[in-house]
Amino acid sequence: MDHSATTPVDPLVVDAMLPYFSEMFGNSSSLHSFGMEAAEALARAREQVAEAIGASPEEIIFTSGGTESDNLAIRGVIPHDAGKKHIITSVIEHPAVLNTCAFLESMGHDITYVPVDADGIIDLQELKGSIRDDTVLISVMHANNEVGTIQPIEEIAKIAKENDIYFHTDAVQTVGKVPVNVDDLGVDMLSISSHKIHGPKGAGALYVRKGTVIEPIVFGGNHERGLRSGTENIPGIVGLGKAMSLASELLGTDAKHMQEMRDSLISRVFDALPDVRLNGHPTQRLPNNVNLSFKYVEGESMLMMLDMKGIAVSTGSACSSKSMNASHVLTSLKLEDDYIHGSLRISLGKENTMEDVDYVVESLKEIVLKLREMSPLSNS
Amino acid sequence: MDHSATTPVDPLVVDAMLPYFSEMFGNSSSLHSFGMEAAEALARAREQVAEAIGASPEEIIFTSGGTESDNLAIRGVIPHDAGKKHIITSVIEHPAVLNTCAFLESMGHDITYVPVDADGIIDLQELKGSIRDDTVLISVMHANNEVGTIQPIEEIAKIAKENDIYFHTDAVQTVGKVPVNVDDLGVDMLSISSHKIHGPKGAGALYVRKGTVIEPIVFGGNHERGLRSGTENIPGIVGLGKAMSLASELLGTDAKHMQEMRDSLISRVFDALPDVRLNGHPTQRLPNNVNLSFKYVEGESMLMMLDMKGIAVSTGSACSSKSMNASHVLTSLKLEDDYIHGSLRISLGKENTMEDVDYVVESLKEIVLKLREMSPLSNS
Amino acid sequence: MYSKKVIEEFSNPHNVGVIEDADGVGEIGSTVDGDIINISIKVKDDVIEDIKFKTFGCVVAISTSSAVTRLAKGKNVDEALELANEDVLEALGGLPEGKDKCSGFALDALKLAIEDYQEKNK
Ligand SMILES: Cc1ncc(COP(=O)(O)O)c(C=O)c1O
Ligand SMILES: Cc1ncc(COP(=O)(O)O)c(C=O)c1O
Ligand code: FES
Ligand code: FES
Repeated sequence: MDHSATTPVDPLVVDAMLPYFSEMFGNSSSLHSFGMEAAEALARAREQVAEAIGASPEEIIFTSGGTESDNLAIRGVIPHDAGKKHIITSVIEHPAVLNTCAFLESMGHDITYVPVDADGIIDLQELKGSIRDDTVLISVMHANNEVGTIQPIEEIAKIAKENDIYFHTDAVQTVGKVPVNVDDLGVDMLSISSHKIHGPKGAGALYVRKGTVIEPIVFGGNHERGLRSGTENIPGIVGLGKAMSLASELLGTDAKHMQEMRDSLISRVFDALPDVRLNGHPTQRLPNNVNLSFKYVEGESMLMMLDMKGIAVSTGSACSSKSMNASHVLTSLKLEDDYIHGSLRISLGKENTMEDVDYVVESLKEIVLKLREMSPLSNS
Repeated sequence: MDHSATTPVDPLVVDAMLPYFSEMFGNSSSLHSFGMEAAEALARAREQVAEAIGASPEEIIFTSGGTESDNLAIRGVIPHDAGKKHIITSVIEHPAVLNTCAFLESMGHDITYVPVDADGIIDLQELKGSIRDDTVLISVMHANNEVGTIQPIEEIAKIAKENDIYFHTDAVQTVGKVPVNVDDLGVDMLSISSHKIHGPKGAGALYVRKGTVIEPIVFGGNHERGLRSGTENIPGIVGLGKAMSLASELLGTDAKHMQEMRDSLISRVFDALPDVRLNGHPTQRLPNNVNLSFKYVEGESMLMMLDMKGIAVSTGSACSSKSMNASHVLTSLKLEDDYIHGSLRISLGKENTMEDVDYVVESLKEIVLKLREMSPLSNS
Repeated sequence: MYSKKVIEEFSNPHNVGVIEDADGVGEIGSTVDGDIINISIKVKDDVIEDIKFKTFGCVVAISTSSAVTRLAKGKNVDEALELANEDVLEALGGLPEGKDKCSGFALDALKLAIEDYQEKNK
């Protein structure tokens, strides 16, 4: 139930990868036949990824994961010898985007962090208003990893296009869950992470639209058209390719199944318990994301009790020495104090069933009641 | 016979990795038990890598491979807000080092590329002489990937220490082939690549001696003590850990076996063919590296004919539109024109046998004679 | 990366050697900047009766040398002079990117050989 953090690798994906550890272990840069097999595998995976998102193979750059893809997209558009540039992003991005922006800020560039509304939707007026002559990039995530809110990417793309600004979206959470087509979305760059879609960890991709000029952030033997040096992780990339194929093939069925579980879970928790709040947008949300806040209880305690029942979830409300810190996402949604410390993210996977949902609802009810009984805030 | 390019993954390593794709697929940053399993696996791999090179676990940063390790070491020591700095390296480094240095040069920093002698050994007097007040780093590879020459790392370390300069070595080619102990070598940073030592592609490590202050080059969720963000490639890292353990356990036997094959191969080729030259140092060389130049013939043609006989090798003599280009390493050794276009690198693996050596010698003899017959340069 | 035809031509090159009493010889290249291609021809009534090559060079240099000698053999010298890059590329099923211009070298050597013959027979 923590599928937004990571997913198990699909057995079909492992099967696809295995030969590339042993018999076909070549290096794609070598001239000889062992190397050819690797080069062919790389080409096939590139086609699979491209096809799944409606791109051309030459537009796919393989990386080590979603974090590196975000870094490459954002730092790639700022030539290191350029003067001061301006980038627009949102306050609820993943740390891979926010910390890359913070780094660029420390290098002397300007960043505007556009706020979101109470449901987590970016303020388009503010975004428009923040555009400057030296704005080179808008980076807004497709869906948020904590509260699941899906952004109006097409509209942002239109604004970017009108103003001749590159547009990057972090689609790490949406691939395999909602349709992701680079032309429909209108993006210039798009980040993908393999381990979020039943592929292996250590692989990712960045889509870079033809004509988008970016610079590398890792230097060496000029792999990936010079944009990402380093011997390619062939088994990992083969796994990512297979996972992308499976994800787009099964998208309709999987998303419907997850959404049914999601909606059932939400409505049954609301039926079972008072003082609950759904975080994120009620409808514009990931089909597998449930993010709830429970009054009077604290996130880590719920997490631990659920864990003891074999249920893995995550919380944006972490208690660390001396202070209870809510995540930057929850803080941006301006949750009332009552709710901010008791958040839980339950992220469903395609392999979950309605029985799992039953079990989670039952367990949650028991745990929240138990914790509320202990809480001085609750009058139960 | 191209084990310096890449190696097949050891079956024991694959076995160690497999559970982390499926049952134990957690994300080490998660708080729940699935996350703990991942965190424990990570800790174990860190111990294995540390132990193999005589370091402490906290001194190991996991990366996506050798290229990224080199990038992190070199760019890590230059704070982005520092003024102009000076770095010393050698002319025969891997592109991961040379192109990172070229990038830093384009950013306004100074780089000195110290030359090597005819055997590929760095000129220590030149190195000493190039030290400046603003020199922050010396980066010299442990052994060269093309010609196999092993550098006097201990002596360079002494010079670096005396002058209070950080010292990084790229040990991608030496781990598992010669003893690599960070204290004996006296290095502050050391790069490791998993796929060169029968581990999986997509994993690597950088040793960073306690007290060495470096900055990250990839930003995000602050994994690896903030020095390398991005969800860790747990199966890959587990594989690297296992491969390092195996490599150091079997180092004595494997190196002896490879060296016997190496020496037999070299002497038998010299017996079988005239006009042959051994590139690199005759004794200070990797136990598995054979780099030969054959007069009157061209590298790629030999490579292709060997490939058709099922023998994979590599060449530093590549012919591309309009010009025959020798690699920067061969060029640095100042080979005569006669020899520079006909180089071959044969890099042995522990799984090769003396029968393989027989077959290579026979095949080489046949191929070189055939090509020499076609060559206008030879009078045969 | 190489077509089957290239590999086949490279593994079993045609017309390797030097014609001792050649009517024309053409050689291009040097060891400094790379490939050396030597083509010698035997001509009777302006028809190339025999042709041989010796090449120091890469897979492309050797396979294009062989293909050019095959294409030129039996042709009238004027026809042979009209052979173009495209003919060589077609005979070899194409060449990889970055090497597709190299079919010209062997043709240049052939042209030099024919010019040498024409010079001698003015
Ligand atoms: C929205 C989002 N972006 C980026 C990342 C980082 O991707 P990775 O874990 O592959 O480094 C994650 C996952 O952690 C994510 O949820
Ligand atoms: C000496 C040396 N350094 C660095 C690298 C790069 O390592 P990786 O292939 O893991 O990116 C290699 C291998 O290509 C190498 O031989
Ligand atoms: S971390 Fe929660 S009380 Fe200290
Ligand atoms: S002749 Fe060798 S690449 Fe052109």
